Amino acid sequence: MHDENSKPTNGTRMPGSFEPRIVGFFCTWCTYLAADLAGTSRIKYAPNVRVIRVMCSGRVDPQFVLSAFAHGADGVLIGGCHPGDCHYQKGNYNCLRRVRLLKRMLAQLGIEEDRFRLEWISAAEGDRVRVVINDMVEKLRALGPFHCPAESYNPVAAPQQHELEEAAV
Amino acid sequence: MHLSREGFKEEVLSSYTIWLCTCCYACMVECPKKINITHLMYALKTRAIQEHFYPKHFAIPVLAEEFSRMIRGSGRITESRLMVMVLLKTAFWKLLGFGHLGLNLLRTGRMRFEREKITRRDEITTLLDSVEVTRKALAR
Amino acid sequence: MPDDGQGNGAAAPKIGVYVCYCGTNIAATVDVHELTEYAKGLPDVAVAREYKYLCSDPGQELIRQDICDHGLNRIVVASCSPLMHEPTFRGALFRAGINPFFLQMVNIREHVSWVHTSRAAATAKAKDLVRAAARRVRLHQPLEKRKVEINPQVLIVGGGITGIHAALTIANSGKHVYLVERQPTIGGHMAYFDKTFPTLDCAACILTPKMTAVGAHPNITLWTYSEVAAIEGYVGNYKVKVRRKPRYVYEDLCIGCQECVEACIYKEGRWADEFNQGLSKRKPIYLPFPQAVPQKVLIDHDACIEFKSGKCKKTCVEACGERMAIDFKMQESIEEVEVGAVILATGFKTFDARRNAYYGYGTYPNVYTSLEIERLINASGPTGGELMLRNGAKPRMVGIVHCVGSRDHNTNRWCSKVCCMYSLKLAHLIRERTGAEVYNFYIDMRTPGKGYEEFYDRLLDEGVHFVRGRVAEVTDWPVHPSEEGKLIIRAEDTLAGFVRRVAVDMVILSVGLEPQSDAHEVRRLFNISCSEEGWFLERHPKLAPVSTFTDGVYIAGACQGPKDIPDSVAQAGAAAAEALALIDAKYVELEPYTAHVLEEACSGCKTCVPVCPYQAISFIEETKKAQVNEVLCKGCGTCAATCPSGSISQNLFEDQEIFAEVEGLLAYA
Amino acid sequence: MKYTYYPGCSLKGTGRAYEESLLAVFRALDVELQELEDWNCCGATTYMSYDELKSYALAGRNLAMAKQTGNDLLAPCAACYLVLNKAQFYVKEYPWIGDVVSNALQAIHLPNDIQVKVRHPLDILLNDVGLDAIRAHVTHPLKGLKVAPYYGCQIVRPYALFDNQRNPTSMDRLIEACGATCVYYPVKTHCCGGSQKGTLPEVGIDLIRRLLTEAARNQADAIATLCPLCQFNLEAFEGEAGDSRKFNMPVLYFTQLMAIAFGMPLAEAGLQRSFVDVKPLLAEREIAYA
Repeated sequence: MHDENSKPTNGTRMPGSFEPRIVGFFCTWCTYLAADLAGTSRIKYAPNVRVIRVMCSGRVDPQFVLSAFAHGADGVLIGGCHPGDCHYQKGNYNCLRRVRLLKRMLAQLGIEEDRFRLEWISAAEGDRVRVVINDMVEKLRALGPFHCPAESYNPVAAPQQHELEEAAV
Repeated sequence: MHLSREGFKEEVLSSYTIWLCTCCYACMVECPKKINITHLMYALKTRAIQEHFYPKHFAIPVLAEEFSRMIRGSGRITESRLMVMVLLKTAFWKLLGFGHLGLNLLRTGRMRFEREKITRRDEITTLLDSVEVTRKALAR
Repeated sequence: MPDDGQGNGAAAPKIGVYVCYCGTNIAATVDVHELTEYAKGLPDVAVAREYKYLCSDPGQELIRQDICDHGLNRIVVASCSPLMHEPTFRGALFRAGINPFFLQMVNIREHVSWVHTSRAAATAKAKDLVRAAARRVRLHQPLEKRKVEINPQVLIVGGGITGIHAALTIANSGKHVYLVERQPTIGGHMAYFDKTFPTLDCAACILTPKMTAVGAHPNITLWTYSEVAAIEGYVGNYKVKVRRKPRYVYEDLCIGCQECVEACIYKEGRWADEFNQGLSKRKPIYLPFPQAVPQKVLIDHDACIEFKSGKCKKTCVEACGERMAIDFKMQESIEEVEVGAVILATGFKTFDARRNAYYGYGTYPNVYTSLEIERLINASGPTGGELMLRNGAKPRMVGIVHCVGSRDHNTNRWCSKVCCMYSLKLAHLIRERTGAEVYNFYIDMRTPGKGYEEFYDRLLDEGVHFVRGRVAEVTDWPVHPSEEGKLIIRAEDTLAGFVRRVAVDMVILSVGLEPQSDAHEVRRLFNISCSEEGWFLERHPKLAPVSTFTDGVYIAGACQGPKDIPDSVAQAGAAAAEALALIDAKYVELEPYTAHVLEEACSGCKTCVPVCPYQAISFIEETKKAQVNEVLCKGCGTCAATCPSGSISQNLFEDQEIFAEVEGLLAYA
Repeated sequence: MKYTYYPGCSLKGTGRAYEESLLAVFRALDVELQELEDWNCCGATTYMSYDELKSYALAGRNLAMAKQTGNDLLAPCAACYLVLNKAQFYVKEYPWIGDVVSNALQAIHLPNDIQVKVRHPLDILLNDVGLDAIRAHVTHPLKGLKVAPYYGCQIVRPYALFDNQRNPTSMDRLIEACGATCVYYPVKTHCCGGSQKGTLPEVGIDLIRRLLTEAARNQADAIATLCPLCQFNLEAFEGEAGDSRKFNMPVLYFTQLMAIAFGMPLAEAGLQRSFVDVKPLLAEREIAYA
């Protein structure tokens, strides 16, 4: 049995040789399909993103993002449909509003801007998946590993941030 | 294009087409497959000059050589001198045919004989030598 | 005891992990064996296996057997995209007697093996994904698909040959069709053509009977001069609003006698006749063309003097007499219908030849587009089928320029597929009717199709000239006295190896096919995808060519990509069959990804109510709680992410499930 | 408005009239030009076929020095304009070329930054000065003069973004602001043959003939150019290209046309340097000049 929670020491994750780990939240109608298209087109890109499929970028709760950082992600990428193209009419706008506030909050926590990104990638833009992911990996390589400000952060029990409530309004 | 892709080096370098190119870039703008034709022509001309793939007394390579010599020496070009030098080296008898033109230029004050020079000519030599050094370093 | 699968999912999880080789598709880049061995060590994993093709019958059977033998109650399949085979594997779970939603798929093909090159990195990524799935699947709850009845009527958008064929197919099976066409008549591009390649049968002879059949069919409601204004609902139950532009003539009263046209105060036509590509003139009141369906005239609002001054003598109304079909006060109207399925057959437009200025279209009067020539050689066209130049002379030399606007990074990159063949057809017809010398300038001759290459052979025998080379320019600058007054086509003859100047009387530009200019608006309206250029995107390029990612919406014909008539008709048939298969099933199963409110946690803040695009959330005054109407909910999950107290949960995308996936991805092994 | 001015070799030689008229017009429009100190050859067309890398280095020296002045760089010669732009593009696009150039610049103690904005006079006149300001300076409108606007090759393609690559119109607008009419001139971006009249005369003369014939066929009185080489080619070989007919058509820089319209003495705009005298034409069209 592996001990799947044992973290390596930060010493082994040196900048330069360091491979960032990125969690992606892709909407199933556009960006997830675009990633599938990149696959069927055999477009090659950096292997650093692990994708979680959601029905809509509007489903991405800011807590998911915080949880990813808390568990050691070096970056988080949300992919949704272009404005006006949402399969559910306006889920991506809801996502965008939340992301704007979340970005401000992350900045207050000292998390660099490049670590959290929202991209509109339509189902036809397989190559854009490559461009975005490669670009993000490059930027994160330059930034180096992410050190969580509060190791004990528990996303589920944590109180809601005031700003996040605003975001919902 | 096809010949160079398929590796027919001699056929390409000795072709007349590369010298017909005036580098007007029209091909690059119009090319339906976005091929940088003009840039390729430059590269082919360079190769042809380096490897001497051109007929004797052929004017274009001579022009290029003279051009570069003048730049190395003065940093600038004096067109009238350049033209005379090239003709002398390729077909001096044609010089006669240009008499009328020369007179016209002279009349309108557009013919100059004193060389255009820059002040810090040593910088140009250093600059050009440095390119040679880096090129060799890159080749290795 | 294993969970019986249909229970509440509370039994201790016992996970089976299955890793697919997909032949070499996955195995070439991901170390499948290592991955499987790794999976064996993950918590709660009872069985982990690797297999060549899991989606095959024996592959599915392997999973089913394991579920029965080992009492597995959660399954992870690491193979291709869930959008491809999730239904397949859910079926395997169902057959084994456990709830099909106890499955989580891991996409190690499209997202891993096909996009990465390093075997080590790809295998490491696959491990992370499998670990996350194994964590997540433990939390899966049993779910039921919802069954919804299907409305058996079908909406078809676009009345070209594709829409016509689809409409007749469905109507003949006894189902009702609403056919909506933007132009005042159906027929589309095919109605312009004289002959069709390669058999040279007359386009009108094969098209007009079908048009008439549409007009007369009891199961078809035909709305021309109309557009879909709005559509809402979901597969099986769409509500559609159709905007009907005013014809100023009542379709039910007009008998198509055209006496009004005759009587119009304009004795001669003065406005460009759309049907003849502007090569002839029509009056403000007109019938689009003699075989138009419906055979009803209409009034051009922008041309008719009555709309400008209100002082027209209205001789048309007089001529109509007691039929009283003409009404200048007619207003736009909206029709509302309910349908179960939609077929989009909105077709294409031709490339605007003005964009390639070097071919001189719009500058030199004797440069024509292929569509204009179709009209000029058509017996019902402006010249009665006589091919003539603008000054009335007969051309003796004709040049046809292929690939205009196609296969060019500066305009459209694609091959328009039909131009080679229609150019050959035009060359044949021109040669046959005028005896002119015809030059075809082509890049490559593309004639894949039944009888197409044979047709090309036939033209070679007929003495038509073929020059292989992309035309550089069309000019009127003579270099040689023999070129005076002619158009000069300049092209490198790549077979001869030199540049040729061919002086001709008439130049025909074989313009390519483009998506309709409003393709993107139409796509948004119907919630489907399209390529960057505007071609509608099929669900799968090989296996679902007429389906879209929106269930119940199908595409057919040239709106999906350049296509000739046989291909368009074949797709029309396919789309009709798909639509019939859907509505004949009587009901449809909907994914159960809906949201629901956990009442005890809801604080009644109403934050969720406005974010729902479907008005599926309402606030119940008595309980002071929100409530989700699961029939209206489409399962985007935005409300779940919005709820400040975390009291809305979305099936299969619950907070805990996603948190588990995040943690699983990032847990170091 | 202030720009660093890079004349290039031609404007000091056969293209002197271009420099003279350009400086005069810009002075009248209150645009300050400061000549780049100790500039060298840009490394243009001919040199580029001799050695591309060295050509980028030569351009690099000019660009690096211009960057230090803090102003945009004005390059009136089409070839210079293109090569300077091209060098910037290649240094950005191909890091290894960037290395070669930066090493070379280091050897002569210049900073490595060569990304200065390279501008053409047309671009500045239209976008910075504006047609209204130009119209305000026109005292002697060129009414009735029919001009063929000839752009040639290297100005609008492939790097310039200030005008349409296939059908540029910026000079047309400028000429019309001076009161003249532009004739339909479909060969406006065709090539004049460049140095081919010298090296492959029979090829060069064909291209020149086409340009002159088209201008004559469309009833132009004069041709307006913006490149010293084009101007020279068209003007110097009118006789040879003419065969039986004689063109006798003035070939003027657009800045010269502006100078006439601004009411400047002809000599100030280098008009005495033309082979074909423009005065009889102006007289025929009843256009007043200073």
